[in-house]
Amino acid sequence: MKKFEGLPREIIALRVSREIKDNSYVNLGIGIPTLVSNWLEGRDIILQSEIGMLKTGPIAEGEFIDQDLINASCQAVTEVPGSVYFDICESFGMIRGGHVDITVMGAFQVNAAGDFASWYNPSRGLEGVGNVGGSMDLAVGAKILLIAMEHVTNDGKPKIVRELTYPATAKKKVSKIFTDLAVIDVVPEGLVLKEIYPGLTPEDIQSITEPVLIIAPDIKEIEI
Amino acid sequence: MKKFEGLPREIIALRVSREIKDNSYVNLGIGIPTLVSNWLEGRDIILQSEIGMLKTGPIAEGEFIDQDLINASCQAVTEVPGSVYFDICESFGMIRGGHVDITVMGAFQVNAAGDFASWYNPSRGLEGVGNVGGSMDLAVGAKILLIAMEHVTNDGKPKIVRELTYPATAKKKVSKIFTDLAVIDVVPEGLVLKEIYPGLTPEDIQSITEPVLIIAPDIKEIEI
Amino acid sequence: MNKIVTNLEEAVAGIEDGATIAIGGFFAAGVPRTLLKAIIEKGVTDLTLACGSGPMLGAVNELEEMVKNRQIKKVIDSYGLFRSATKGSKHAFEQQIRAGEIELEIYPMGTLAEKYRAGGAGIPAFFTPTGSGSIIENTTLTNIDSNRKKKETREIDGQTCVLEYALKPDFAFIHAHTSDYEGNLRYRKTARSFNPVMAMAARITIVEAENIVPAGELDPDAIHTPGIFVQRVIKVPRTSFNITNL
Amino acid sequence: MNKIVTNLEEAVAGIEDGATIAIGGFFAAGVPRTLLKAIIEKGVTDLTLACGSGPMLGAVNELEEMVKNRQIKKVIDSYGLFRSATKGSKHAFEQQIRAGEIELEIYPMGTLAEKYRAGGAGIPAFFTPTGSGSIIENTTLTNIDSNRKKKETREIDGQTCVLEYALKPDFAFIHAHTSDYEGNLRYRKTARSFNPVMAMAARITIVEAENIVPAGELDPDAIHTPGIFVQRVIKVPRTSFNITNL
Repeated sequence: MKKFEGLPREIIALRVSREIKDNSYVNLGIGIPTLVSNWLEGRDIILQSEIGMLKTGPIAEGEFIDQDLINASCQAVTEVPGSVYFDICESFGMIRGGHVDITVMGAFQVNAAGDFASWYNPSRGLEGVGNVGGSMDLAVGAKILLIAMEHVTNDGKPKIVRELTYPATAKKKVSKIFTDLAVIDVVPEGLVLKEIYPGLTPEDIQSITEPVLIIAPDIKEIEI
Repeated sequence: MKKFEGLPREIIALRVSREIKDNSYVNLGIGIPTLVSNWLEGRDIILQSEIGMLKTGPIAEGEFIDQDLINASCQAVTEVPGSVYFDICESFGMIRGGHVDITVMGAFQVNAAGDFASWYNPSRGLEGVGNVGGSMDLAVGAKILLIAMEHVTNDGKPKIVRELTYPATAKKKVSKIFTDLAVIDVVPEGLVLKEIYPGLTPEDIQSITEPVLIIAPDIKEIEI
Repeated sequence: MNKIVTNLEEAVAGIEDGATIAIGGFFAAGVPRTLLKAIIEKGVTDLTLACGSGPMLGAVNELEEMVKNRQIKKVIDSYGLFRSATKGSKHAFEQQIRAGEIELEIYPMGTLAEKYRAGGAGIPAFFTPTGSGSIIENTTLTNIDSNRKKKETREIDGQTCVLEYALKPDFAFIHAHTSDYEGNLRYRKTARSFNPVMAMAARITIVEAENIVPAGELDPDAIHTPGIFVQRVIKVPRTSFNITNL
Repeated sequence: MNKIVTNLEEAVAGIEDGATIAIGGFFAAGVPRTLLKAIIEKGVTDLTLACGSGPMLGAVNELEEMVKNRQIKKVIDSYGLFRSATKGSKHAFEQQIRAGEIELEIYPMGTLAEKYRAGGAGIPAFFTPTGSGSIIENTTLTNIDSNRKKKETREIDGQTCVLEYALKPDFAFIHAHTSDYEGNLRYRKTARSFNPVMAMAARITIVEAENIVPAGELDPDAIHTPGIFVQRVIKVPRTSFNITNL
């Protein structure tokens, strides 16, 4: 398979940030999703962290590190005016109860039905006894679930697949996929290719994507 | 049936207060149980009120009345050092979760199995659609459930009965019954008459009690 | 994220005939009286008032107004009737219930609290031991016979448990002591009760707050309802009332 | 009602081989490290550590000590393994898991939080949609094959839900910022996480608090864990640690 150069991770995150409307409560997963926060400064968007915090501020450094203030990835973060702390049950009440407007997660694999796999890499062994963390709660409770990931694996294999070969996080939940090469809507009819990396053709994207893509009539270059 | 003079309600409450050990968390129901609080001053006992308060202080009067501070019977009460407020879910978590050490409730009827009826008087009609309030939660979660009531109804009928004719609040939950005339233990073998009002005989108590009473070998006068 | 609205019409906008509205508070404490007045003014009907422990007995003037206007189709509560049977039987509210013109559906208080929490927290159903051995384990308790449904029970660890389902009102009316601009709420003393759990359960949560402050004014470690559960906030005066109406 | 104990032996008295101990905190924040040291000192074995989100990865020195002493029979967690597979595979903890010498039982984080809450609040079981469509809906996730049990599922409102049961540990180790003499607790910032729900769930809740104050010093409207859930409190120094061990 051909290997294409695409957006760096930070720019995938920028594209995702454009998808988030002001006045939204947003949960950002580990990986590329975490980088989205860099593009939200000045926006009227409140980040929820499953450890038990609303309005998580930027990463803390140096003397501003407080050992009682971390995010769900165990990074030191900061407080801003309007931040709120709460316990884990309240936090997952928000998440599972559908109170978070937009959830952004990474994935190993996504299929055309909107199923995705994100929590367990079979190469680790242990028969699926892995770090589920909050991923399944976030997925099941998501009103809008955006996936941000590389389009293919490190060795060039499609991550947008016909059938998941990694264990699923949840089924029929993904709304939209943002990769380094494309933006794809997940709709009842399948996957709609909406935006592509400048210089690539729909055929290029199809060549590294297992399910047959529906080409949007208004397909355009990824807007940065 | 013969009508006996017995303890006034305040003194039933005093006798109940003797049953409560220091270092206990206690919930007091409406009626005679509420009067128990008058006898707990200076004791190391913390009252839980299902509205969402621990360490409920005495009834408030005059200028000390605060419209944001009532107990579960809608009486103005006071705060003391160490009082805590919480929401209704936490409150019933305590109650149903078995965290309250002693629960004192009134009753219309109790039987020898420890079943009791307290929440609905059939004379009100409405086919049992009545004020359950927190009674069933308090009963089911009680570690030790004490019943404080008159021994007979206003018209002299037994309230300690063979079969409940009022709808049950809960079954097999009552530990001990305190009346104006007697103190009775509820044990697997039945009802054990432990204490009687001065001047009365076990036969007197039996004459106004439907189930056959077991007479405690160490039966004595009610200790005030 | 400013959630403050400046007039009562805006606060209760979008509430239509047939809506289910959760009413915060416990008897006289923490009841959203101003929002109740707004809904009386608005005049919508066929309402289901999802209560917890008799807030309408505390807000008895508003109850009487709504009963007179025939705005109420149904009340869900644990303690919906006046304590005194004599007082109750003379009252228009109980008379409409006895006539089957208002449905009254009763749950144990802790079960009702848990139903709202389940609704807010995305738990579709739960088993509770409360009510085992009582009529509650057999049927929904309502004065409208045709709405009595059989309950499912199951023995868990030797205890009979009743299966109960989540309750998700369309709206919640909440009384708070203080809100910031972003809808983070503090309640005062026992006026808290059902307010936080109803704020969590409803699709649209409308708050009347005695005080409004900028974001950052409240201690972030001492907020009772995080703003994510709140859609609209209106400032109301602190008004005094009689706490014993039961 | 004074719940303060003055030495660590007294704090962990009565914990025997085979006990299940809930460990508060989330990765590095809010972990009861001093109580963990006390249990290492005590030397009891066959312990089940009921965690929420990797507190032992945060308290990695204590984890290593317990693994070396072979005190751990089982860990319940949502995120029990080091994030890095490479780091994990070299670590004695994961090696004991791979050898079947330590059982690791995994739940989604929200389900685990809810299991503790159910244990504390007297809810024997609940249905949750979390994990539907995943392996979780079929089986308990554990490395000890013979302990994999089939899960019960049910369709509620068009959603497949998994039946989960309450979790009630024998003991809970809790890290609080401040306790009063009667065990009313305040936590600080994100060090709260699993601490309140575990305090509620355990039969005996043991708290290490950085500060101890007389009853009445804490704002009664701003207490996170009411003292009714707490049996013992010990004062510990605030010690600094590295927050990134994953």
